[in-house]
Amino acid sequence: MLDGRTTLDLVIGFLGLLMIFAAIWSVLSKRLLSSVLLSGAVSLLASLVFLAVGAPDVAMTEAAIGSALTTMVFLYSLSRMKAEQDAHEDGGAS
Amino acid sequence: MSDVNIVTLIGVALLLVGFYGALSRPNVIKMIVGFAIADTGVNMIIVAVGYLPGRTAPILDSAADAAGAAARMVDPIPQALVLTAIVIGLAVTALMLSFAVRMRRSGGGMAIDSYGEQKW
Amino acid sequence: MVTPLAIFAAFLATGFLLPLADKLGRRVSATLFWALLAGFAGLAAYYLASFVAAPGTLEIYTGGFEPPLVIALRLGLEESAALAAVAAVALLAAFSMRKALHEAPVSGMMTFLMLVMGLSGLVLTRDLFNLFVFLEISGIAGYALLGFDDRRLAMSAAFKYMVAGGIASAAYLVGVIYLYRLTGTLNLDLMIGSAGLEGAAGAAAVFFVLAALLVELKPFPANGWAIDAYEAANPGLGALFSGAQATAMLFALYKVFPLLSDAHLAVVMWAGIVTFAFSNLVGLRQTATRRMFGYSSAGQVGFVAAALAFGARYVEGSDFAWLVAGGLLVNHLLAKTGLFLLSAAFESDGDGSMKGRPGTLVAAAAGVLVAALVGLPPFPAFWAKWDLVRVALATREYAFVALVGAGGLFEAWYLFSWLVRLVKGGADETPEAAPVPVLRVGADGVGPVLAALGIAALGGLSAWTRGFTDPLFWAPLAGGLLFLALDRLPGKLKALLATAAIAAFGYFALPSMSEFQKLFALMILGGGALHAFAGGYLTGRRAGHFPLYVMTVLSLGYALVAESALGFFMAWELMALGGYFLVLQGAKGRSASMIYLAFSIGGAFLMMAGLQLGGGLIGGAAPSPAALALVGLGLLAKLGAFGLHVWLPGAYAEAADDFSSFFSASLSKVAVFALMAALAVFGEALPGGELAWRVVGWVGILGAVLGALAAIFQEDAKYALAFSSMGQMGYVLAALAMRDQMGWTTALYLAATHFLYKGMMWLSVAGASLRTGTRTMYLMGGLIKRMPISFVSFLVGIIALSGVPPLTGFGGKWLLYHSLIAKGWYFEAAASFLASGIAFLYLYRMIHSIFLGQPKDEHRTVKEAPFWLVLPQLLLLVAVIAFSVFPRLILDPIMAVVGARYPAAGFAFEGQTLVSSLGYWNGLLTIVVVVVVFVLTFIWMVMNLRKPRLVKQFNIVFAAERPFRPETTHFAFDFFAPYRRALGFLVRGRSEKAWTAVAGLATSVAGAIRRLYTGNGQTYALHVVLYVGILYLFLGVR
Amino acid sequence: MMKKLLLLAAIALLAFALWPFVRDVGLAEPGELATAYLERGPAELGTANVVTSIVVSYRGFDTLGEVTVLFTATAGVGGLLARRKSGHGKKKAAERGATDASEILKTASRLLSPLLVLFGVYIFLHGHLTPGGGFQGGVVIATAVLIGLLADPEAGLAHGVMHVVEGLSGFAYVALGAVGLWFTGVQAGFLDPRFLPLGELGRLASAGAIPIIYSLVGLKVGAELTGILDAMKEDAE
Repeated sequence: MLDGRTTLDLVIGFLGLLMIFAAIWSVLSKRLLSSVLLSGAVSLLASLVFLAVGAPDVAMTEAAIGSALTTMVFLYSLSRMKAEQDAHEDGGAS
Repeated sequence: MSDVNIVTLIGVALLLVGFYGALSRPNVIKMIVGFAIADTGVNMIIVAVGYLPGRTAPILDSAADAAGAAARMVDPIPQALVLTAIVIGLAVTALMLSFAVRMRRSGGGMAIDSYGEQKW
Repeated sequence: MVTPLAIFAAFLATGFLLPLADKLGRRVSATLFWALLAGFAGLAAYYLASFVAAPGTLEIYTGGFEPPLVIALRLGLEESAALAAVAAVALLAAFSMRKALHEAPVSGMMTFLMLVMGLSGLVLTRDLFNLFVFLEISGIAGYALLGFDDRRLAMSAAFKYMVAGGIASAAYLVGVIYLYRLTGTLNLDLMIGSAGLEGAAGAAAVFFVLAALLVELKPFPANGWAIDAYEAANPGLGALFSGAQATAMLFALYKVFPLLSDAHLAVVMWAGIVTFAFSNLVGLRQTATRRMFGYSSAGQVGFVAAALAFGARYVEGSDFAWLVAGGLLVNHLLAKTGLFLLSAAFESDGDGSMKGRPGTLVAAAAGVLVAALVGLPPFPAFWAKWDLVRVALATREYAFVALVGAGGLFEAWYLFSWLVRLVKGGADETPEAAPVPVLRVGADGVGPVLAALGIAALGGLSAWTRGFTDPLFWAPLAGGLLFLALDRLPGKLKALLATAAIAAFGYFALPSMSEFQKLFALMILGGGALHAFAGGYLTGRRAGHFPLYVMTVLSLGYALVAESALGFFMAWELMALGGYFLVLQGAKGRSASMIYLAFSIGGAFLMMAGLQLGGGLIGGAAPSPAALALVGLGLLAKLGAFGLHVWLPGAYAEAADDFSSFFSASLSKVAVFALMAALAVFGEALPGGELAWRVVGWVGILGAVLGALAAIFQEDAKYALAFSSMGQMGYVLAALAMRDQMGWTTALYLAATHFLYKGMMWLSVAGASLRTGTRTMYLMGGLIKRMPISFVSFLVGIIALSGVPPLTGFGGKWLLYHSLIAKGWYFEAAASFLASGIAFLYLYRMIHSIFLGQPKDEHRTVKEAPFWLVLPQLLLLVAVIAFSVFPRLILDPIMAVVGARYPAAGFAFEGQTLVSSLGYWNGLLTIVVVVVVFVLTFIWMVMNLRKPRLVKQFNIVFAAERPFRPETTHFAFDFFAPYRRALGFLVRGRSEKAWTAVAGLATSVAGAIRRLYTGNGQTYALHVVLYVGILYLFLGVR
Repeated sequence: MMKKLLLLAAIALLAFALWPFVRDVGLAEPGELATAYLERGPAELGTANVVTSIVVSYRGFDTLGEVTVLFTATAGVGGLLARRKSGHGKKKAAERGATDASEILKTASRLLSPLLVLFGVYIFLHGHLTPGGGFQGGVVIATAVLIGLLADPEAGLAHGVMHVVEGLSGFAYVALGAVGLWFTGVQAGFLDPRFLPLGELGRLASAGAIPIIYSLVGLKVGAELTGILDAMKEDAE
């Protein structure tokens, strides 16, 4: 049962379950920040799966772009949104 | 079940969860997060097409082992395609977020349905 | 042959360097931008020219190897045509957006260039994943361009657009990767026909790619996001989306067709045609212009996709795709771009409020663009629709044809309403409202005029390639253009020129006419020339009247001599279009013209379907009752038969006085001609057989009775005459329905005489209303002294109409009753007798109110009608008298024509006497008897008069009336009040209510469907996903 | 409630549409196109990393398109968000009560940024030998810059330099493609890297112009992503 082929499936299956769980949690969570971070986690796990599948190029790209940059862009826009909100509350310049 | 591609399953699941998230939560950022997850799901499906257990990455160590390379390696084409897909996904997400910020700045709320003045 | 890769190299190099160039100065980057666009357009034109000269395809491989290893591009005739279209629209749009582009940061211009490059990539690439990349480039460039507009509207619209685009690209990616997995390649040409496509997975993979392309084509109901984008976008951008992007998307869809199974093609076909019909239906309720154009664009693009899929399913060879889908696409492309640019030039921000009215040239261009978009002749969409309906009927896709018709009708309604708002300004019915100032738009007007010229040229080209080279075919258009050029001349000169032009057309057309055609040519072309001359009765220029009038008359003339069904139908629709614009020019012509347009277009579509079913008007088509029924319905609508007459009173009355006369006297006769010709071609069997013809007979008789009854209660002279015409045509229809020698002789005789006397009555009323300045009868009165000739002509007219012995009417009544009784239609005979009686009532009322009685103070110094009106009346008068004295003058040609059709001789001439089985009639004898009796009684009266006292017009004491002021003595207001109380319920306008209910139903359904577009981006995304899922169910993949 | 129902129906329909793929398409040997790439890639182009050979030369047109996508997105994001330069003035970070970057972040960023940039350059220089290439290298450089931004938000980026780098590398990329077109004389070898010697497989200076092209892509992607981050950050805290 544990020849090379199925262990890979097991690993990928486990990572897959983790990813789906993180995705569902991210979708259902109330707080914005946690859903953004969880989507980053999904990308990170995805890059691990890509590594397991034998696609190192894709793994690097997914890790760098998917989890790092996308999350950063999300966080920046979240902060911009809050800044707009404050600007609106205190009758800001905009 | 032996022949079912586990990676495709994960990809499809992520795609469905991503779309569910994008279409159920009214918050604009939540929608974009949903789409980001869906994009990851699609990328997963693309790579899944080239998945074959027991095969190595399509990179040669030296000129010598180029001989039997095709038999030992994974299909490189989906990987090449997914590279482009990931970067395009980022570009689309970044543009969507900047639209979300501008919408927020123009006075709308966080929820999508506060931008419904264009109707019928 | 410059490699098309040069396009991409040039675009990218310039795009990447633009920010640096901008550092040097906005002028530098702007010139770079325009140079590149112009170069691209030049290159596209060069490709098109070289491929037209030497057809073939050029395969280009990137990367130095051969497919499937590398990405391949292809450049052929179709690709270069699409490129030329994209380049043309890009130039026009950029020109319209030039201010916005120059003020925005340089990234605006960069994004514009990338959008154009993305679209050209979509057209050229043969690799499916490369298609995805270009899809994304053009998509993102489109979203970014939308974002350069600071308004919140644009931001949320762009966001909704991106959401839908995101779903489409996800679907596309899934489809492409599985296509690769199943067929082993990404190159489209190698993928075609590969075994991998058969199974469920193959069909699903193709479906996902197809669904993505369909979503990008904005199908109904999943196009809420697209409509918002059109509304929010700068019109130049709107033109880019609806013109260039739609072309590239449609071309990409067309490229993928070989992969599609018939089930896929069916999905595309029905998705497209449903989009066309329902988008236009919802468009009915739109007042915001750009949102309306959005619906129209979505509909038109759906229509082209449906035509493409239809061609792929039913027609071999690609020429169908070229002629029909290509024609429709080019038509939509140019017309929609022109309309968007017009909206940019004339509207503040697209909510329908106009900044000003266009001048005549731009107004003409707007008219051309709207008429082209709706598919009226002679523009490309008209020919394309004709072929599409022919093949659709041949393959028994009746629902498809119905949707095509419905969509076209809805679109015509709201587009023409917009055109009227544009041309006549926002003012509603009140002509007195301050005339909206003419807005000099200068450079902004160039785009629409260019688009109009282009579309007219292409329309002419497609007509020429269909073999219409005979000059008579081009006469109406040439005449219209000639008089448009001469529009600056004074009205009277143009009247003479128009008379000459129509006479010339008659001179050339007459030799090739048969007896039957000659008879109608006399009525139509003769009437046309007469009323052209009468057109000079007004002072001043009468801008816009003569080009339309000449075009209408000449197209009627061509309708008589048309060889093929297509030629006849083209002339028929051109005449309807001309008529619409002429009625629109009337003072209160807005709503009347819209109703007339709706009935004309609806009737014309029925007729087109009938003609197609019957396989062509002339050319020995096999007799088919269904074809006759459809063509018949279309003709009844034009004839104003009872039930379909709702448009008639308004159209006849609200047009300019001289055109009203032509409309009623001559134009309605072409419907009689067409009905007779149709019977000759399609045989006489109607689906219901004899009973159906009896019903048609009753429709005619009912029209006569109720028409006359309605005429009694009219206060407006022109409405009275309009209802009277409807009544008289009812008789003609009943006579036609008899389908025997006696019936048809009556029909032709009644038609000919109606042309004569109704022309006189209309022109004399025109003279009277010109002099008195009003059309309301009770405000006129006592004009007999001031306008004697008009009185005489009106008198002769009513004697001829009523059937009183000496004049032609008597012969008409004689023929009618003889044929009715011989046919055995006794109730019809009784009803028509009643109708004649009622007719006499309104005739007396009209002559009494207008000419007899006491004139008002202000009409004391009224002069006789101008010479331009009097001469035609005198000519008609002479004709009526001539035909009364020598009936054989008119009856011989008629009986010759009818004899050819129905040899059994119910009527026959013995010398001057017409003998039938029931009796005889001698016109000359009747005249002699009447004159002798009149003279004798006159002499007797003179002898017995002892001292005749001349009673002054105002000495009403003699008639034992107490005189108050003159106006009060002239009893004319609500003349037949007692009859109204007795018979008023019959004419409470049930047909009007019925048809307004139908229109109300359409608008309420449109309102209900409109609720679908809630404005919430998430709901739109849900619609897209649901739409893709439901389409998948239709595919039936297990 | 109705919306929830419709949503579940839509997701179910989508799942039903995707089901044939999961059910029918199992695992399979790489097709004959894949084996063609695996055999001819190293031979004809001298690249060890076959994916890079596909991405840069065989399907180089895709990559060119992809770079354009990023370029357009940057222009779009810049146009949308950076417009606020002339906006209500840039408040100093302190006034907006933003927490100042912690000491650790400052020193770490001073240490890490250069290393990261070096690592990024290494990645896209060795694109044809080891996994990774232009995109990954560019992103690593962007993260290096990101860390710098996080540490000291006020350090205005040299916009001019970034634009020049982006513009020139893009232009050079297209120029190299065009050179491939005319130089090799092959029918239309746009983006064909073989105008430089292929060298020996596995060495740095091998695989013709692929390393140069991929480096240019790396520079361009790095500049663009930095541009996006900078535009996003613009006047955030």
